[in-house]
This record gives sequence, structure tokens and C-alpha cells, in this order.
Amino acid sequence: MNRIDKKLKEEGKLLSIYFTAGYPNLDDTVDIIFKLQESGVDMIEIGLPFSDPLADGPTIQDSSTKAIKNGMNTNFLFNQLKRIRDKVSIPLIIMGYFNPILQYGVEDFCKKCNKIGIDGLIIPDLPIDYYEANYKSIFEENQLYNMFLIAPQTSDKRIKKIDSISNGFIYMVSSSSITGSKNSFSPEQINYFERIEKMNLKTPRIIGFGVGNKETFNTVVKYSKGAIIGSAFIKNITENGVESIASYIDSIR
Amino acid sequence: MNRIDKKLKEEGKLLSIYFTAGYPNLDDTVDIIFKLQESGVDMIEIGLPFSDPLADGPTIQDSSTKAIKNGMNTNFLFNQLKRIRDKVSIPLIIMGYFNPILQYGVEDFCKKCNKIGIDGLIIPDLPIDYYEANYKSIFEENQLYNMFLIAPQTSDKRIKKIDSISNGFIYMVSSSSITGSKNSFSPEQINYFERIEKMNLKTPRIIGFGVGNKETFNTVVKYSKGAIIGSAFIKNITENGVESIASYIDSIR
Amino acid sequence: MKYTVDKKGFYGNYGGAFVPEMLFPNLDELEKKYKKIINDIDFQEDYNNLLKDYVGRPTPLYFAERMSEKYKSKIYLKREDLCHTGAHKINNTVGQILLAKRLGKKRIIAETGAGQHGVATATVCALAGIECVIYMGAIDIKRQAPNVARMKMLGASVVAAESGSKTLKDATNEAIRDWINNPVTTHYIIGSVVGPHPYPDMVAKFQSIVSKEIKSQLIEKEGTDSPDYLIANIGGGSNAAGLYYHYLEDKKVKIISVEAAGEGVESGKSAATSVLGKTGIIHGSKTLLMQTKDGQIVEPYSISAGLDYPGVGPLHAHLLKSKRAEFMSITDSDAMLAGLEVSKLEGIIPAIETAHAFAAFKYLDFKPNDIIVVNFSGRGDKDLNTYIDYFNL
Amino acid sequence: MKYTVDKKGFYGNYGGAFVPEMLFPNLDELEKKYKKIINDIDFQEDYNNLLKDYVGRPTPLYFAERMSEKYKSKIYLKREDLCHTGAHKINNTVGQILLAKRLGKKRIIAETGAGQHGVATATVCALAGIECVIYMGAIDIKRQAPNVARMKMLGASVVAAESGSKTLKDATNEAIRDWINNPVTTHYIIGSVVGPHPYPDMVAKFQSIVSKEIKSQLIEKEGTDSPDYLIANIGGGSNAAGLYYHYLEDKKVKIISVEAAGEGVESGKSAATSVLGKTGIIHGSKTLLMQTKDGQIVEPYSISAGLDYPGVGPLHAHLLKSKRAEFMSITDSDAMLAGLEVSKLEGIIPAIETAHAFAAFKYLDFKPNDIIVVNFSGRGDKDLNTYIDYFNL
Ligand SMILES: Cc1ncc(COP(=O)(O)O)c(C=O)c1O
Ligand SMILES: Cc1ncc(COP(=O)(O)O)c(C=O)c1O
Repeated sequence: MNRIDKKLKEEGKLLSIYFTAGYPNLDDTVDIIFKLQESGVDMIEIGLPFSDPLADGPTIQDSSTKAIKNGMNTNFLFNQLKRIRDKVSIPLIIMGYFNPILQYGVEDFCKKCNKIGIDGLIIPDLPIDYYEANYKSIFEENQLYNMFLIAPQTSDKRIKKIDSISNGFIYMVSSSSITGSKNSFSPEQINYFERIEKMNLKTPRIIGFGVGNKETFNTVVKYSKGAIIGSAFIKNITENGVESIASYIDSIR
Repeated sequence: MNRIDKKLKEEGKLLSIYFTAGYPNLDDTVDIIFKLQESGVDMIEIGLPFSDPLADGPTIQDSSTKAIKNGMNTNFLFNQLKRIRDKVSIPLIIMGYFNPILQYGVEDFCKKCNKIGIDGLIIPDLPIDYYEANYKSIFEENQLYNMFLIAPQTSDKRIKKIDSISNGFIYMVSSSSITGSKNSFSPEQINYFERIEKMNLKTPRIIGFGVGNKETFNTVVKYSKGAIIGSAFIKNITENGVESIASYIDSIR
Repeated sequence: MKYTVDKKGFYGNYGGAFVPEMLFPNLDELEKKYKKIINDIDFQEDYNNLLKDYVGRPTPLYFAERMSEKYKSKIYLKREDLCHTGAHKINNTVGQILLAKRLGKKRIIAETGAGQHGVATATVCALAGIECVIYMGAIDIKRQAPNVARMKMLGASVVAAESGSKTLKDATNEAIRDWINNPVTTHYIIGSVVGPHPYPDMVAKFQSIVSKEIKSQLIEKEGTDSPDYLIANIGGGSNAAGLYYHYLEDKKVKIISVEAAGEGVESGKSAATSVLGKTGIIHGSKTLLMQTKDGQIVEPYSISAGLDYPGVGPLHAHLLKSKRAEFMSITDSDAMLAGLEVSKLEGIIPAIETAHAFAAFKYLDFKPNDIIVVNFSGRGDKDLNTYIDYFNL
Repeated sequence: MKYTVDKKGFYGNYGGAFVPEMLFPNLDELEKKYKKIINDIDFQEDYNNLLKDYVGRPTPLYFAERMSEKYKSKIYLKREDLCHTGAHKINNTVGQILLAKRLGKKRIIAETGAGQHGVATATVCALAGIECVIYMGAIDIKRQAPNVARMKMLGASVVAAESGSKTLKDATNEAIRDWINNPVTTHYIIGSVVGPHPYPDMVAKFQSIVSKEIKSQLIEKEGTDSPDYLIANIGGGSNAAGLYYHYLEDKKVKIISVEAAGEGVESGKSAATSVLGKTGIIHGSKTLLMQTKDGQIVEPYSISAGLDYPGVGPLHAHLLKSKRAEFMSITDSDAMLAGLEVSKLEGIIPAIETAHAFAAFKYLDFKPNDIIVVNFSGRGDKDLNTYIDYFNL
């Protein structure tokens, strides 16, 4: 069974962390992964940085720009992750925009992920239809899950379709705002969480965007299997360094 | 008989000087007239300064601007000239653009000129037809001559008409260039001088524009009754002061 | 009452050709030939083709919905801002360059203030491959750098007028001087309905395409060919002359001519000739002009470089005195606010000259069914720096 | 070969909608409604009325006599420079604002580089009375101050994109982010035939008025509706798409697409996507783009702010790959000289984008009877400072 599914089957709510590979320093990637695992994080999204991350807010964009400047690229990341699987048991997901993956070659990219032991990919700008028509079989051959997003404006019909074709989890975008983390959620967001909850989807949902502290974490996990923290985590290591990871994670739960 | 006619009947060639009233200093007008008479000049054109003297070159324009700044205006000039006639025997002509005269009132202006003893006017921008239709009788009542211009492009027919209606002299513009005095004349100008000479006009001609030294003076008086010096004279008093008038006039003839 | 020029070149008491003898042959030639040339079928064909394919005519008569709502009437904008080079000025220069070619002239001169007429002249000279010299006041050259650059791009020489107040009036003097110096080779393209006869009439005729188009456009849009109001700004008065031309005899049509009051008619910094002017002679024409009691021409002021001329064309002096036109004076600040308002309501940034016409609206009492036609004489691109500074954009 | 978009939003191998899920509903709504809306008679009437009375269409097809003489062929200029706001961009924004109103949107966003599309968008928003936010790279805001002022005069907010290279590419990212954040209230007006489906098709349709007009204009002037050459500059490719639209299937008509080579294709400072680009994803579209081997998008360079986009629209990628269009790359210096030449020969100062198309002439071999139609995509007023500096005017 895919490590993602295994994790999702566990009791309790999941905390997943997104960070940008190569940030703050080129060689921090592996260290951050270890520290996250040690802190009890359930899942990790390793961000493959892109020059034009148009679904991300300024924090992630700045970290991506910096990481590319630091020298991060696809091959370099694969090299960093080469021997990691032996030491990390939690699911590892690569999250990145489609163009760098396309340039690497989608098949080569998937093969490499499989070899390293990556469990899944999140590619926000790869449309579902296009994925199904062109890449689905490649992903399956390489035992890679491709996780899809849903957002507040996504229609019920489309959510049901996404549910029906999903592996692993659905990445549920908490709001239509990508300007980074907030301290609380609006009534409309809570309505949205409840509405989706009531749909009784077969696929577990993890909520991301706008989660960044204990309060928001506790809120979203009421309506889902877990939460993804991205911007807030990056902001923390920008301000307090990689050493502060454990205490940051402790502050969340 | 009008002093202008008397002067034109004299033997020899005439030297006429134009200067701008109120330049270089507001009170120089009378002094310059005396000095000109003493130097043996035959006729004087007293320039009534105008803000926009569009038929004049930069030297006369600058002197006009300065004179206006100094405080010169029509009334002031008339006051300066009030008692001059007793002391000056040569013809005095006022040369000025039409607008200041129009504002003063053409009839009042002419009356005042008559009272002071001005012999004639030169108004470059008063068209002949308009003069004849509106002002001729006023001029005549006030014993004022209105002198007309001819220029290289003036047609023979028009020259003949101007000749037929002229009093005093015809102001013959030496060239179509108004950029001030030059040191010599072109073959085309000489042709023009000869062409007009051959027309045998009844009215004597005085040539102006571009006369400024002995050589040019001697050339033009071969083809006319005399010459008017304007820019060159003003340039001289600008550079050498009013004191230099006698020696400047001596240098011409 | 007659509003066209008479045989002697006058509009009632105004007009004529008060020029030195040196210019008599040029004006005499023009006066004798211009009507014949411009009425010639061949000329008309060339002129109309260029207006269509080069200038971009007919310009639209645009119904300004949001302005109409605000001022509770039917407001139409005659879009001269869409003409090539950005203002009505080119209607005239296209006509005059064709005339100059037929007169056999090899060289063109023109005066310019804001640079709009200079650009329009440089443009047609490039088109015709004829040498072009533009006179511009030294101060205006500094103020209007982009238009100077445009003229140079178009191959024209720009000569600084360093005399007098170093602005439009002096540039005009310099151009006239150049013409006196080069009477045979050169045609002088005057940029407004000013100067000696036959210029005011000739320029008005070339601009009359504006009201000619409006007549048929209004029929299409409103079923009548005559509006209730015509409103134009007046510098020298060429865009106004074009707007009024075919309506002068039609007394039902009210005419509003909007001048620049500058900082206020009584402020000493104004260009409101209708109030401050007296009959006099400027640039060869008898008309209303701002002058001292001694007859020295006064330097006018307006925030708009196209309106700070100390006179108006003789046609407009006549329209004022005969009460055919009503004159209004609009201050800098009213004009600037109107420029901003039009921009925000209609998405068209007017030249500050044009903005003066709009500023008159709040002082007028339109009825809901009144049809108002405003001459949108030019676009505001040339005035952006002024707008930026004024509104701190 | 088919050159129109297929049902999935592709031109051959290029196109599509590679956008995050958050934008799916917006694009889905657009995709489902845009054809129906823009084919609606009511829409067509509004659109055509605005094109006529507001934009100033039809724009002339002008026979450039002196250029034709120089390049020994029959050269026609499609005068998009005469459009309101000075370029073809407004054909698209007028269409999209009418669409946005019918979609019930209350707010408009747009990206802009040189500011031309930003001005065209701010303009139609003022016209419609709709809130307008323009994203513009922080560096471009400094470079293009006059266009920033125009947008503000028109009531738009201009927001600086401070991310990445702070130019057009980043402004586009910021606009997309805004749209993600405001999916319900807001319509995003993209300024070229780029971005996710259905934008490339929609923008091309709004620009297709250009070739539609040419067809009837050419018949009138040359007795045939098809030229021998169509020549356009390519930034994203919207003016080119408009010029080619009705001729794509007519293989007798040669198509020349002119890109910016910047300081030279191999100089490292270029925007010649046809040579330097590889297939990839940019701003939601699969097309040719300039990128590192890792797939990071490269910052392009051209002296012309409207051409320094790192990609081309998917239609153009398809026209290149299918050999329907020939691409040429023109350096800054060739373009600048061509801009000066056109100004002096025809009296029309081109935008530097447009000048690129003219610079191609000297590398092409026209026959005396060849009919060449160039899209004169915009006027050079916005580029005066660049011309001034470059030529020391
Ligand atoms: C746009 C515009 N409107 C009006 C004027 C004023 O001139 P006129 O009164 O001759 O139309 C100018 C002069 O430069 C101008 O550029
Ligand atoms: C005048 C002009 N031409 C061309 C372009 C390039 O855009 P496109 O390739 O979409 O026509 C621009 C872009 O700003 C422009 O302003």
C-alpha cells in the first residue's frame, strides 16, 4: 500500500508541511525533512521551486526565487533526495509547477521519483483532463499518486468527478485567497468546509492555504483529515532559522 | 512746402538715420536727434517702439523691447518731441507699427504730429488701400506725408500705383532679407536697383535695409536719392554709446 | 448678418491684411489663387483622400452616455482627438500642404506654441517630402519637449524664437520674418484662423470638414442636422471655426466659445481676450487683442499652451460683437477638473484646451432634450505632465 | 491544416488551460459562454457601435506612397495607430468589457508591460463605470510613467508587481493571483492572444476586425481582397492575430511574423522566442517560451516594452511549427532606424513594436506588383523618450 494511503488510514488528524527545496540555503533540504519527521509531522510536501509560481502568495514565491538563485533545480533536488528514503518513513510528496516537470520529461521525472521513493505529486497547474489523457498511466506505472485540488468555487459536480478519480487525498484549498496564512477563518469558509464535509466523499481531504497556527489548524481538522501548512512554516524558518522547526511544530499541536 | 520735399530737392545724396526712441536710455531721444543733425544727417526716422515689430530684424527688435521696458510710449515720445522743432531743421519722420497709432487714435496721432512738427510717417503694416480709404484725408489735413514701401517682389504694376499716390519718397527695401545690415549687395539686388531706376518713377526713392557702412551707402545711392541706416546705427550706439554718433556718421560719408 | 469673409478680407469690422509691403505679393498670390485651387476637383479629391486614409476621417460623433447622464442632456463629442497626430490641427495642414505644392513652393514654415500645429505641419511635410522649419518660442521648446522630439523625428528643423517673451506670439513673429526673407520659395502654414487675409478664411474652410461631417452624423443619430448648442474652446479659433462653419447662418443653433481665463480674468494672468481685449492689429489681422493702453501686445497666460494667444481670429471677434456667439472664460482650475472628469466618465483624456469647453457645462443650463455638440479638439497625451503635476498623479 | 482553436482549446500541439483548480470555474464559465455572448446580435451591435463611435473604426488602409517607392512594391498600412488610445489593444478591451458586463462582473483586472494594454483597459472601465486594477511591473512603472499617469487619470489603480523580475511576466502572475483571490466578482482582461483557453481565441476574435476591414478595403483599392504579404510584429501576438485572422486558410497570402531580437538573437539579451524558445507552459498556456533547461522562465529583452514577453501565443507557435508563418527576428538598432525612416517618409511615428515590422522590409524581396499590408499596430508617442535618447534628438 502507498505510504500516503497508510498514513491516511491512521487514527487522528494529520499535519503536513510544505517547504521550498533549496531554501533558505541550497543544502537545507534534507536537514529540514529530518527535522520535520523528528517533530512528528505526518507528511511532507517538498516544493520544487519555479520562477513563476502563480498560485502562490509572496512568501512562497520569494522562497522559490531565492532557492533558484541558490542553485536549486530538478536534478539537484533528485540528488539531494537520492538516499533519503531509508531514513524517512513518512510520505514524501513533491509539489511543483508543470513546466519544470515537462522540461525534465514527465516520464523520466516519474521514474526518478519512483526510484527515490517519492509517494506522490501535486502539480497545481496540470489540468485533470490533460493528466488523464496523457500521463495517468505513467504515474501508475511508477506508483505515484497525483493529488488534485478543489477550491470554494469548484462545483459539486466537478468535486464528485475529482473524488471519483482521486488517489490519496484531495488537496482542499481553504479559500480563494492565496495571499498567505491568516489567523482565522470567515463564516463563508466554515460554510464551505461544512458543505464539502456533507458531500461524504470517498477520498480524504487535507485542507491547505491559510493554515498557520494552532487555532486555524484545530478549526480545519474539524472538517477534514488534516491540514497543510506552507507559508507560515516558511515564514517561521525565514525568521527563526531551521533550528526552530521543532518548537514551531510543537506550537501547532 | 513739406520739409521732406525740400530736402529731396536738394543736390546730392541723402543720408537718413532710423533709431528707436527711448533706446539705449529713455531720455536719449532728443540728444540723439541733436547729435544726428549736428553730424550732418539729412533726415531722421524716429522709431516708435512696438512689442512685436515683425518686419524688423533682431537688432531693432531688441532695441524696441528695451525701449518699452525703459518706459517709452506714445505720449512720452510726444512729450519729448514737444519743443524740438525750433531746434531741428531737417525732416523728422515717425516710423512705427500701426497698432500703437490705432490705440492712440489715428486722428489724434496725426494732429499731435502736426502740432509738434513731424513731417511724415512710415507705418510698415498699414496697407495702402486701407490708408487711402480711411486715413488719407486725415493725413492731408495735418500736413503729414505717409511714405510707402516697395520690395524686390513688388510687381511693376503695383510700383507704378504706389508711385502715383506717393508723397515725399518711396522707401525702397533693398532685399527681402530683414536680418539686419550686411557688408555688400548681391548681383540680384543690383539688378533690382537697376530695374527700378529704369522705371523712371516720379517719386524719389530712398533705399533702406542692409545699408550700414560707406561701401553699401555708396552703392545704393548710385541707384537712388539716398539711404536709410537703421540696424547698423543702433548696433553702433549699443556698442559705442551715443557719444560715438558723430564719428559713426563721418565713417559713412 | 453675414459671417463669411467679405471681398476685402474682413468679417464685419475685423480682419484684413495688415502686413508690410514685403509680404504683399505672397498674400496677393494666395488671395488670388486659394479659392480656385481648393475648389478644383483634383485638389478636392487629393484632399478628401488624405483626410480619409491618412488623417482617419470622418472622425466619430460619439454620444457620451455618462456625461449626458450627469449633465441631463444629450451630449455628443466630435472626436478630433482621433485624427492623426491627435488634434484637429492636421485638417488644416493637409489642406495647406496640397495648396503649397500647387503653388510650387519648396519649403514650409510654421509657428507653434504647444507644438501641436508644429507636429501637424512637420507631419504633412514628411508626407510630401518638403523641407520644413518650425518656429517655436525658446520657453515652449523647453516646456513641450516631447512635441519637439516628434517634429525632429519627422525630419523638421525646430528653430527657437529668442525674442520678446519667447512663446507663441514671438514664434509667429519669427515665422513671418522668415517668410519676408524667403517670399518666393516658401509657404507659411498658419495654424489657426488668425493672421492676414486670406488665412482666417482658408484655415476655416479646411476646418469646416468638422461641421460638414456633424450635419450628416446628427441626422443619422438624432434625425435632425442641427444641434441646440455648439461648444468649442478658442485659442486662435480654428477648431471653433470648423465646428461652427456650416451652422453660422442657422440662428437656432446656440454657439458657445470658451476662452482661457487662466488664473482668473482679473488676475493679470489670463488669456480671456473677449473680456480683456480691445480692437487692434496682431500678426497682420485687425481683431480683438490683449494690449496695453499704448497698444503694446500683452503676454497672455493659460495653463493650456494652445490657448495662451493674446488675440482671437477676426471671425470670432465678429461673432462676439454681433452677438452670434456667446463667450465664456474658464479658469485653469475649472479646466483641469473638467479634464479629469471627462477622463473618468468617458475614458477619453482631453487636451487641456479641450477641457476648457467641458468646464463650461456647469455654468450652462441644458434642457433634457437639448443636443449639445462639443468639439473634442485634441487628446491629452501632450498634457500628461501638466495633469501629473497638477493632480499629483 | 486547421488554424482555429479545437474543442479542447488547442492549436495543434499548443494552447490549453494549464491553470490551478481555483481558476477552473472562471475559465469554464468563460469557455462555455464567450462564443454565445459574442455571437449574440445585441452584443454585436454594442461592440460594433463602440468600435465605430468610440474607437474610431474602421481604421484606414493607407497606401504609403513614399515607402512603396523606396521598397518598390505596393505598401499599405493598416492604421491601428489611429484607434482611440493609440494602438490595436483597444479592439480587445472594448469587446471584453462588454463581455464582462454580460457576465455580471463588477471589477476588472489586467496586466500591462508598456502600459498600452493597461491604458486600453482603464479606458473601457471608465467608459463602463467599472472598478479597474492594473498590475504592472515595478520597473515598468518607472520606465513608462506617462502611461501610468494616463491610467490614473482614467480612474484605475495601478499596482506594482514587486516579484520576480518586476516586469510584464510578473505583472501577469500578479493579475492571475488577483483573479484567484477574486474569482466571482472579477473579470481578467488579458491583453494579447496568450494565457489559458479561451483567451487566445477570444482575443484573436476581437482583433479579427482588422483583417475583416482589410478585405473590403483592399477590394476597393486593388480590386482583390487578398494581399501578397501580411507583416506584423509579435509580442504576445494579438495585432498579428488580428491581421492574419481572415487570411489563415488563404495560402496564397504569405505571412511574416516579426519578433524582437533585442541586441541580437545570440546576445543573451533577446526576445526572439521562435529561435530561442522551447515548448513549455507559461501563464496557463502550452506554447513556445524562453526558458532555462530546468524550465525556469527566462527574462526576455527588447528595447520595445511591448515585445519583451518570453513567449508567443499558442496560435503563433502553431503557425510557426506548421510553417504557415515565417518568423523573422529584428534587432533593436534595425527597429529604431526603421522607426525613424517611416516617420520621415510618411509622417507617421510608429510605436517601436510596429517599427520592428518595417525593419523586416530590407531583408525581404518584394516584386513591384506585390501588395504588402503591414499592421501599423500603434503610434510612437509612448516611445518618444526612447527615440529621443537613442537618436539624441
Ligand atoms: C487640442 C487643441 N485644441 C485647441 C487648440 C486651440 O487652437 P484653435 O483655437 O485654433 O483651435 C489647440 C492649439 O494648439 C490644440 O492643440
Ligand atoms: C503598439 C503595439 N504593438 C504591438 C504590441 C505587441 O503586442 P501583440 O503582439 O499582442 O500585438 C504592443 C504591446 O503593448 C503594442 O503596444
